Amino acid sequence: MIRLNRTPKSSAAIARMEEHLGHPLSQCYQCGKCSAGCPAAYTMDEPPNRVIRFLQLGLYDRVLEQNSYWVCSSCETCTARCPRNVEVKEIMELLRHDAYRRGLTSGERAVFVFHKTFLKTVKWFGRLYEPGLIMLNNLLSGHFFKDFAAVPGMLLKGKLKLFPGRGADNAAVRRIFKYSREEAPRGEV
Amino acid sequence: MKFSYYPGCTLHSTAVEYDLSARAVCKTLGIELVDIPGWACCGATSAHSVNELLAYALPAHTITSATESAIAAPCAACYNRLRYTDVNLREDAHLRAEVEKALGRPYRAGVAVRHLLDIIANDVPADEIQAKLAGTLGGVKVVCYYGCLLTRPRDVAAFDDMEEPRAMDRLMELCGAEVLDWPRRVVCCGAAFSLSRTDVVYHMTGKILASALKAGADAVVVACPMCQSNLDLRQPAILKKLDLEGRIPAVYFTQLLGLCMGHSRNELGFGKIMVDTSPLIQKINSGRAETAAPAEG
Amino acid sequence: MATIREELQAAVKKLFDDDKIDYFVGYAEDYGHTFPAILTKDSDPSRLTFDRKSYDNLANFLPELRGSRVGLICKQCEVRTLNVLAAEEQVERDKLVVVGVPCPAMLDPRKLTEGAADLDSLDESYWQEKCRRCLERNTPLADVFVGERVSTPTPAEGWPLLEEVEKMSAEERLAWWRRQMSLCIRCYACRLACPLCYCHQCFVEDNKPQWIDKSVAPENNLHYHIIRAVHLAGRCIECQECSRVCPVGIPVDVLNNVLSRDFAERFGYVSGETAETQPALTRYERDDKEDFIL
Amino acid sequence: MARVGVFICWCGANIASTVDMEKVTEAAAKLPHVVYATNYKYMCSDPGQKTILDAALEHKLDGIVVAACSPRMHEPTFRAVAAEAGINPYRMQMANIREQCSWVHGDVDEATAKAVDAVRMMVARVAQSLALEPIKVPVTKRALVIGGGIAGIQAALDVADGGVETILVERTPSIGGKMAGLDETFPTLDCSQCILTPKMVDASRSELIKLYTYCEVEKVDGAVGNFKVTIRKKAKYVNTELCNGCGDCWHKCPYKKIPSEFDFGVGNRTAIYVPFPQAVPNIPVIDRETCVFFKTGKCRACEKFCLRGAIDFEQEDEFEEVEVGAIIVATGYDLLDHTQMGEFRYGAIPDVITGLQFERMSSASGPTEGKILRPSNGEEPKVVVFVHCVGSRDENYKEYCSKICCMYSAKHAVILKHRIHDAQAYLFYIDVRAGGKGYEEFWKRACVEEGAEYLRGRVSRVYDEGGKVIVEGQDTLSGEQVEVAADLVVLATAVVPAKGSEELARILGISTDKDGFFNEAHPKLRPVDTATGGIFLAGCCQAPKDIPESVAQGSAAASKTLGLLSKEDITREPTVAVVDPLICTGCWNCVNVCPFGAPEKSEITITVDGKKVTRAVSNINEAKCEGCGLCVATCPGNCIDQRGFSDDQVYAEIGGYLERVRAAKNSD
Amino acid sequence: MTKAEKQKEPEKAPQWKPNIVGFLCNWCSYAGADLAGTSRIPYPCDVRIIRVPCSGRVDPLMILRAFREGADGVLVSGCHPGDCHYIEGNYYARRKFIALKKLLDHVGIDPRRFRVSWVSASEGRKWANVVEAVTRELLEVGPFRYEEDGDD
Repeated sequence: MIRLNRTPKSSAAIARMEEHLGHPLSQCYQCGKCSAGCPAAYTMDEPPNRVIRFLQLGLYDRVLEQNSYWVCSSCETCTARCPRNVEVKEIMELLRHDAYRRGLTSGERAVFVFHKTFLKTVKWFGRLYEPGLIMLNNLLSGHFFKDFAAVPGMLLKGKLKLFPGRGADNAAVRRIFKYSREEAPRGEV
Repeated sequence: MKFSYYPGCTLHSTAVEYDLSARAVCKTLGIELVDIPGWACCGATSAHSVNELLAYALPAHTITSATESAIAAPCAACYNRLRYTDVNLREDAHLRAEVEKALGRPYRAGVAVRHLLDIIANDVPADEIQAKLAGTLGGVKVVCYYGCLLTRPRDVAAFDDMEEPRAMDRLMELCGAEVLDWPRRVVCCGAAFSLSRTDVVYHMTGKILASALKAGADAVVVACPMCQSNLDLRQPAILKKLDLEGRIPAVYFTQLLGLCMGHSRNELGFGKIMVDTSPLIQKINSGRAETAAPAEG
Repeated sequence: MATIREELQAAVKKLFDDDKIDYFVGYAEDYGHTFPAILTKDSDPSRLTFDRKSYDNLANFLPELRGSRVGLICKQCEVRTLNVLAAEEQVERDKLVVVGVPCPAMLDPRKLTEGAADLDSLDESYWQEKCRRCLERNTPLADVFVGERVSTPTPAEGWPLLEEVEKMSAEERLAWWRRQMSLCIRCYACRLACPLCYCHQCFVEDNKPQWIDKSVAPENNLHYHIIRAVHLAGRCIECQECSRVCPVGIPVDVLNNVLSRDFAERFGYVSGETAETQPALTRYERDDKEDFIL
Repeated sequence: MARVGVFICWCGANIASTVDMEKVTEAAAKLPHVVYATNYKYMCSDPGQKTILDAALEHKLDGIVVAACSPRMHEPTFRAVAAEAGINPYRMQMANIREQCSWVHGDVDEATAKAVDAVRMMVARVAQSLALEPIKVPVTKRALVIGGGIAGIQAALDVADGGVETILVERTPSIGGKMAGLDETFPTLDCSQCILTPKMVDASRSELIKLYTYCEVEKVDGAVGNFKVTIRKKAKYVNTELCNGCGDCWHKCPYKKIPSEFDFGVGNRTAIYVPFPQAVPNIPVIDRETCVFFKTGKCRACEKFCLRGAIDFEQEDEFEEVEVGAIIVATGYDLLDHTQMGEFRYGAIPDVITGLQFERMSSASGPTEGKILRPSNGEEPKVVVFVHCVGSRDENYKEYCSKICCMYSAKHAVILKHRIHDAQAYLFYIDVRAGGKGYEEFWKRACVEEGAEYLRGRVSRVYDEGGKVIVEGQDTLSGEQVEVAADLVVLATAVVPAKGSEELARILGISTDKDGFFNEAHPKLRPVDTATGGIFLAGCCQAPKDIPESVAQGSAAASKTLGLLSKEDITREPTVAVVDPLICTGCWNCVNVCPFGAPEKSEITITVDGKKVTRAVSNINEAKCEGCGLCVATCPGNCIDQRGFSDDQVYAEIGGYLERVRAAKNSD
Repeated sequence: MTKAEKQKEPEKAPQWKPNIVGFLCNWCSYAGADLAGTSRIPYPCDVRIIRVPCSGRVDPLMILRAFREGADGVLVSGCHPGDCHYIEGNYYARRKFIALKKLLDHVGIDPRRFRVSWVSASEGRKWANVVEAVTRELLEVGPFRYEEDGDD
């Protein structure tokens, strides 16, 4: 039972989200087209339109507890097809940003860890270093040998480099990371 | 034509054949590619997933570092991130100020971000491409897979139709392939979960592979290294899980284009594709022979 | 019976004396028979009587006397007839003085033997069939009531002859009716005796076109009787005068009873129940039940 | 003997490939009455028609049978040919040997035999067919509009605009109807009274419009072109000639607490009153039911204070008979009474109101001067729940969609936000049906810009607790039960036909649907007509409608009316019933069954046995008879016949066919 | 049996076909029968159609006349209840036919000889089915004769 009170949108998080999106969540009229085309909906706790519905009703925390936004693949099918131009993918990303900041994995620790690892490698090397990413990811996620079956073949075909490439403007990249995490109002990694 | 070239991280590692073939084709077509000094990762897919500012600042760094007035990006994910960044920074002064603080220098607005497919299909006249072709694809059957990020969303990546893009189809037809119609040209392969939720990749990529096999294609033509890696690297495991027979190589459109322009397979990095491409090559060759024979007789 | 006779004569005299009526329709006795009589102010009321041979449905005379003030002896049969005639605007109730009588049940002339002494004491086996089903013997509509009220026995159920015919197979029924109809001489006594056959011109006399052939072939006769039954559907009040007067003894009323019973079961319809009861075929319900329409 | 020509059409191969043309022609030629028979490839073509014309002249035909396609296809064509040949069109009959023969039967012998029979039947029919002339009825050039709401006003204005005198009957003391009580109107939010009152004034000023307010239609006789209408002019107890509408009377009336009908009980009125300040005419009436003088014989305050002496307690209802050629019915709607619904506590909670009550509150000229207040304590509500589909789309009450509620509820939510900025509206809906110009956009505005919270689902129950109205419902989109503690609940109750419309339907002889709305003649192609000629519909009396639709239908009905009244007389098919008065017994079976009221009770005086007798007999009003023949088949005395479908014709057809069968049977 | 008789036999017994009179209302059933034609839906050819304005126009006299003239069956068809062009003619007709049907059944005339159907203008298929059913039943019932021994 949801008790609706006078200001259902009192949640600051939702107000911030709406400001960020540039449109109120009530813009969504629940046609469900986003969910209909979502390739990842099958593995979501609630499909995208339901996520938005809960947000419309002010149930921000409940949404954060669900895995939907973590398994969103950001393919933008939803946003592209939305008849009311609701920024569905954007909503998912904003939820991820918040969850990431709060350290909420909602049962999707592997995804959480992957993002962390990915950004670490980028931060260190300025570019993505895939073997490093795979190893580090496996280390952090506890699946030590996952995907290593493919590695010998890839090495043979010259697809994996044993050492990270050079050439990126590392100083600039570190500056970006530092600023995004520590100072920017929209950052907070 | 001169472009700043932004290969992105993958073209320097898992998608090296894309890099090779892209450079070869551009050279033949007289498109000059200039490397961007100090380019960095665009942040896809994690940066935009978890940190908004990072997601804009990383591509902004690369755009600002470009020396030419336009950037050619062969990777759909990079292309998408770069365009997103450019569109949003131009529209949102506040965001731009934030990003510039992170960059420590002014953002260089006005650089056009283009995908390589867009450039080749839309900037180079068809008859010019035709003039450079030394052979055909011999009627080999292909499906063109654009993936999710190449054409979406409408107002960001606006070079082709969002639901039914045709740029790659046109190029492949020009090369003499039989381009098959199929329903999954813009469906996501799940690249973001390549390492974290492999089961999701199996599910999504599996649908694409099954559909391509059902259509009767000899190859899936792609324009994104992420897609290629999912379709190629994980194909044996996925098809085994789906209990499907056969193999279908995922090749870059630049590789097939290069092949017709007379570049060698080695030059184009065909050997670097995990799924065996020799049956495809064989079909192309026998197709060429068949079409050539009656003309001679 | 003697008392009712005197009361009746006195009442009629008073009605004429008070100038309430122009005509009085009742029964008179002559040569040991009882027959209908229409009296005027100048007639001698001493021949008026009412007994168990007062068979005729006197309402039969009402359409003829339309426009005049009429006094009328009413048994239950006439009461229902009056209601039907009123609904069809063939009588004007305010010009009618209903003289009620306690009906002792009419005797069936076919069951009477010559010279039966005491008519008053004859039991049920001598009654007309309709009287066994009588619902109320004391003229509910009466303006004037003569004689002493009688109790009404519990009405009998069922239609003995109809049920007997229905027990036959279809072929047997057709043969039975054909036999009956082969007797019909088209004298139209049934029509004449029927108080509800008041048309100026009967359909059977309509020769433009001649829907029903005039010759007395059994099928022509059957068609005449079927259509007559249709015209009486939901109107016939089961006085059985048609059968009583039939010179060749055809139980004409059976056809009417088929519909009376069916309409009661199907539509809950009782003809002549009130003066407002519209004829059954001039109304309908949206969900009238039937089981033969494709 | 008639002189009939039979013309058999091949219809190319359509008929000729299955029906043996020569055999049919040969058989036709042998039939009695037939003096000429021929066949031709396309009888409907110009040369085909010429064949008929030439033969008609050459053989002096007085009847024609065309054996061809269905009469539903070409009857008008061949009737015209007959007329051109100097033969009465009603002595032309078509034998249908295409749709009902060649196209459905494959065997040539069988199809040919059937075609011959069809020709036999039609020849027999033609021989019995009388020459008929179309019926002409003169037209009274005056219209009646029943109901003075927006639909009726629009219809009256448009008819008057066409130069035709119009009588506008309204049963309340003022025209204006429901629209006069509305606040702003969707989707443009223009003020209802601002757009309506000029029209009301126009109607009252028009020289061609006669306003009959506080009047009701009592009786309607006659038929299309010539209705006789009896109007009951209810006693106003005010001399309308003397009254100048100064208002002294109602200000002095001591009895001030009568719930106002116009305000749906939100406000009060006096016993002598005008329903609202902008009333047209601005003349008060005394409500006999609530006036103290009529109850106790004492008071007469109004009379004392009326300087013009206009109060007249002696007035009685008067009746006036008017003649009109057409009638427009625009009697509007009422709202379903929600106090019969248990889930809303049978109306026991004062803060549960209807949409129309909300309108009166929010109307600037209403009893609260535009303030939205809680009826229970007069405070501003901060949380307001609007409930869609109350009694609509509900098989326990009304199955249909009331159509206007989605939009007016959205409008209410917007108005609420405009009047009380910090108020929150919740709307329980099932679908939002916003199918009008600018409607979807307006709805989007309500929920996106004005912050109305839409909850998809029905309210299960409402109860009062601690000074709030608790609304229990379901949000089916989230799958969650929801509960709102509201200050005010506004019910969008079902739109139902105005009280008394069933009685009016009886008076007019028009039909209603299962919900009591008047039936249109055809749901798509004749949405403004009724099945009864000369009676048209406008507005909500036919089905729930919003203002633009009501106005459109009002104008449409006016145009139909003007079209009808522009003629000097009306031509009707002559295939009507006829009574033989000499044998009619006046049993009125025909009167009872006729759906159109065509048989009328009348009298004739004839001489029987040398005496003059006056008899009650039926007489068919040809202007009303639609030619169904129901009375003909119902009359037990065969006193009624139908022209063009006479007993003789049907008898001849039966005989024409079965004569052959009988002959065949007898030869066995 | 002589040889001549044997040869004559097949000729003398052509398959018997019922004679059916159909009264069709102009607005629904007649139009429905037309639709069966335009849709080319074949059906038995034994019904001869008489067009009447409404099923309410059909008098029981007409039905009995048809039987008297030698019809083996009579079919009346009108609009579905509620769809009558004349609003309610078919409702009255239904009551009339209920009465007639009851009487015909009672006097032993096979109920299959008198049929009523509701066929709308859009039911070409249904019209064909109705004719099919009525014809099939009458083939079972056989020719109609009142006469016991052929006298008239």
